[in-house]
Amino acid sequence: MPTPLGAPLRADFPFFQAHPRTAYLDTGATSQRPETVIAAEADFVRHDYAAVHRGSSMSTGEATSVFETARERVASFIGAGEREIVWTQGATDALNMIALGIGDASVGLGGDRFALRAGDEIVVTEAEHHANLIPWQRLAARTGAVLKWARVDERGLWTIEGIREQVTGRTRLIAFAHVSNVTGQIAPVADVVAIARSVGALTVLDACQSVPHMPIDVAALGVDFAAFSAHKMLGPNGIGVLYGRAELLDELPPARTGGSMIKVVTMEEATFLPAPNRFEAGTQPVSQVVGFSAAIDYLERLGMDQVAAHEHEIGQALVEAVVRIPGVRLVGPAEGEPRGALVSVTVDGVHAHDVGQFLDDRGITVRTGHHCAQPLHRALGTPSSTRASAGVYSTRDDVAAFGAALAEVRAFFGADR
Amino acid sequence: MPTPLGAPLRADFPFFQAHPRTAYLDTGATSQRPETVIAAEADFVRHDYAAVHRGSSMSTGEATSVFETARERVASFIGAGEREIVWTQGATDALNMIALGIGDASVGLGGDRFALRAGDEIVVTEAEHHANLIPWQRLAARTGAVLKWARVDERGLWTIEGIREQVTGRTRLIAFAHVSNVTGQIAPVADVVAIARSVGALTVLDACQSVPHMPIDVAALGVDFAAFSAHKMLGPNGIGVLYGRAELLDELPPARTGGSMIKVVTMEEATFLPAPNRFEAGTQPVSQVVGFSAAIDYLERLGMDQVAAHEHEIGQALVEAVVRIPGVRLVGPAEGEPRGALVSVTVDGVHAHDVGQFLDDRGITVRTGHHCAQPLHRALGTPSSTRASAGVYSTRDDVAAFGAALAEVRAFFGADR
Amino acid sequence: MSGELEQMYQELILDHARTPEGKGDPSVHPFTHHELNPSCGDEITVGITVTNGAIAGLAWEGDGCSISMSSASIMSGLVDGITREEALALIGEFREMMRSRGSVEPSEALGDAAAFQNTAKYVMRVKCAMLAWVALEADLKASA
Amino acid sequence: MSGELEQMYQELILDHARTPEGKGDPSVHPFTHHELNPSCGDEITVGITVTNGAIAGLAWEGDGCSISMSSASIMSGLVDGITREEALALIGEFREMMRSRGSVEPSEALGDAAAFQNTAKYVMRVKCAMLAWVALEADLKASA
Ligand SMILES: Cc1ncc(COP(=O)(O)O)c(C=O)c1O
Ligand SMILES: Cc1ncc(COP(=O)(O)O)c(C=O)c1O
Repeated sequence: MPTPLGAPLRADFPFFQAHPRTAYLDTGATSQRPETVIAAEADFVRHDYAAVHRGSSMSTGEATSVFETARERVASFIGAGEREIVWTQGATDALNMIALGIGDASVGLGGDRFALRAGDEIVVTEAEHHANLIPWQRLAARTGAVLKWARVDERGLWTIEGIREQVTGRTRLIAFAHVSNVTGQIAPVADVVAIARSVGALTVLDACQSVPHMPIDVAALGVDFAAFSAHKMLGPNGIGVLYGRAELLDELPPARTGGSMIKVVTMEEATFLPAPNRFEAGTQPVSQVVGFSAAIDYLERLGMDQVAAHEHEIGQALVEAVVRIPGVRLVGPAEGEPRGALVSVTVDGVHAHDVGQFLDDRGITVRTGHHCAQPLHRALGTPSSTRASAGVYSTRDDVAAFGAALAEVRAFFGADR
Repeated sequence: MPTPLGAPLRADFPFFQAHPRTAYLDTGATSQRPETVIAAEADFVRHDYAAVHRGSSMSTGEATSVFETARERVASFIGAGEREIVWTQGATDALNMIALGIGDASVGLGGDRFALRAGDEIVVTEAEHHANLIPWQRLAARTGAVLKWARVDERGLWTIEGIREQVTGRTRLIAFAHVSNVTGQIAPVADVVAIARSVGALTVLDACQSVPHMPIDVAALGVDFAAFSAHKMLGPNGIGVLYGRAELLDELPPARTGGSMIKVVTMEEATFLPAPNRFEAGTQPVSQVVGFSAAIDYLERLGMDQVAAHEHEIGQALVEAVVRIPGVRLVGPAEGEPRGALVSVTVDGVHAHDVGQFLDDRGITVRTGHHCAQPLHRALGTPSSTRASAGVYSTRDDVAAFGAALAEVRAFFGADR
Repeated sequence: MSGELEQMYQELILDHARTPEGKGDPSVHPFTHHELNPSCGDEITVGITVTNGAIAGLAWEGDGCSISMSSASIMSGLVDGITREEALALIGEFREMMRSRGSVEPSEALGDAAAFQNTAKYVMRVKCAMLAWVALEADLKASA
Repeated sequence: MSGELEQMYQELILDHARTPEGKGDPSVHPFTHHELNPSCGDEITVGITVTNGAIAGLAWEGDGCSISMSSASIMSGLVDGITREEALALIGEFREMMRSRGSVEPSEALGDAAAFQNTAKYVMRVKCAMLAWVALEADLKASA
């Protein structure tokens, strides 16, 4: 029998025990964690803690095997090979690692196949999170490459035609989010990959808002790189994943260098291990990896198909809850169209911060601001919006409370006068 | 009354409850954590978890103030200003952040004062940890700068004269460890800073093995940058500190870009916040910061003077325990000379890994290998050594167990035949 | 509706937000400063004229939440005609109140700005309330 | 002294470490491969000659711990004269035993290499024991 999601899961989450009346609709920013995740991490530190990958002692050995077992878990969770999973500080760190690595390749520090030349092109969308935009701006500035982008319409949506118009024979890389953290738009990954392949460009998938919420098979998607963070998928802070196809990762120069990622070091130069270790310089966040592994266990017990089904339902309910409120404007796909489990709105005459404060007072946690997507908001014609985003523990009651409170906002601030 | 260190502290550490007979002499790699640190982190996640620095909700506000309060704590712990403390993944990440930032400055991405030109010089020592060596090698390769180094003698020691010989009018930066993680040598920081200042070079202090073990005042030391990791000072993994003088940090280009570190972002370009936030791209490891803050509390309750006194005693005891064992060679400063609370040795006729295995079997956790210092070991004429390193919870019993077991190693492996 | 929210969004504040005072073209004044709250995008430009050491004219324009806009409006009324030193002192008092998490009682001098005492309890909103004041402070420093 | 350590460092292993077999100049053979364990710096070069599909000659040189050196020594004796296929199968069996954390019983064919069954319990030492075998495997593949 499928596990029923939503309310029955709350008992697993200390946050909901401590805050039983909170409607937590901010999972898109960061998720709450089940006790199994918190305890796995704490217990590991209490009993089995030792540095990983250095030295020969038994306890170090145990820690190392925990670390590598977790890597296998994450790999199989997203359909990757074990060597294709690099631990990073988070998605931002992972995306930077790709961009900085290509930058290094471009100045002759290894990985020639990645080298960009002046006039080469990088294509993104106008909807990207800053983490999937600024690293490419900087890479372009470093190399003389040109950054181009598919524009969004007044609802914040880009199209595959918009991408196709930007791509030329000089395009070397296309970076885009699988699911937008503001509009909830789901990217046509296969189409983007096909366009990229037709010109020999690499693809980078910002999977922050997809891997936590739906079954993902990176090999089937066909992207070259992907990035996501554990803290958005019931796991700890400070740990994320860079996925890359093995043959690419083995050649990409490591931007961060130091201990545990080297083969031979002389004062003059250093040679690096193959992937994934070449990207894992310094002492690794091993307890966070343990927590992350417990989070994957939790999600796999639920079943990602169940998770996707539940969140689809909540996502549509969120849209229904807002579309008929006067003075509230929906961002992103229209009612009934596919979207991630989140909804962003603007409220006529009320600033998003005031909306957020009002909802907060009602025990509804949402996120307000530009959600690290200033260019998108500029295109939407507003500096900020209010976003409600769901997770496995979200319920129709949360949605109802959100809708009811949102309906009162304009009256409270006198915007309906 | 001063807190007595060593054995009485063990009750605070779950690791020692779980492993009462283990002589843990690997704090130089990573320390064990008191229950207060583990619980602070777990409880924060259970009850108060929310993303930091984004949005306006109450719970986010609480998390943000926890985060900034921890920053103040760490700042005052090392005599820095609050704005001079940047959270990083760890010391390796911090050192890379400096080197990558200078690299960006050198290609015109901001912070012109840091720009290196071909022929400019970077000076390090032959004893550096790979984390304080490879980033400078890569920076030199990126910019055409020249990497130079002070050599070590057959005991692994470098001298201030060795530094002086390398420094010229073209020297732009000197990077060195405060305390060597292999030899235990304590650097003459004031002298290096004086030399650097005389030629207008920046100083970068790898403080991984000093901040956890002695009172440090970065302003008094006069270095421009410093780096250290929480996991070596009773705190969590995945969190460390980049210290930099405020006026420098405000100008150094941020190598890692993304959310929460920006002022204004357009599709064409981005402007960045002042320090420290400009270096803190993406969701920050807030629960680790909470744990780190608890670790600082713990150390401050002990008193860093007490810590230094205790560890001085253990350090000297470690030397005494090994110097008279036949066939065991001491690395680093001679008996009676100042050193950090660690000792590295080589054992004639027995490979370090075998030494480590033998000690491990006796319940003594040490570290064997090159300790991320291959060039140093090459200079010592051995690929690897065995290191015992102490912390606040280390005792004379640990030292005695280590000495007794070490004395039997050669007989066990038949190296004395 | 909890009382807390109504204490924060007092009618006084909402009224000022809806019909702000002092709005105008700051660039007609010799000293102008632009201030941005990067976390929410709120921005303000405050322009002043200083004559004989006193604020002889002020105009601001901006875009933001009701807290930042009403704070600019209330500030405009308070500082009109007072000396540089008085204005700087007032900014100091306002900042102290805002940083106190609501524990510092507002002085008489703060007048209607006392209404922001409750905002001070909300860490994330302190910057909103401070925005105009920080801009004015920069103008005053530039005018010295 | 616990029995575990003595099971790992059996006399057989320590003897081979002290007086290794098969040591010599690998470069006299047509196929050579260098293997390094970066975590400890142990290294080995194994050279072989293959005649009529069988290992007709082998020599290795290296520097490392007693596990890696004795493993190279024992391996040299086992593979002398056997066919490429037999050698690859043997390497496969050895790897399987080493990866099993000691749970897979060694087959007859592994001969004295069975002594490393206890080493398999120590994750960090598995690479030491495998070093020479991995180098030989690379040689065999190159010789195909
Ligand atoms: C002297 C020194 N520098 C740098 C490092 C790297 O620190 P981390 O691995 O925490 O980044 C270490 C510890 O491994 C060290 O001892
Ligand atoms: C679409 C998207 N990309 C990137 C990020 C950055 O992730 P992190 O802050 O965990 O590095 C986020 C989350 O903030 C996101 O939603």
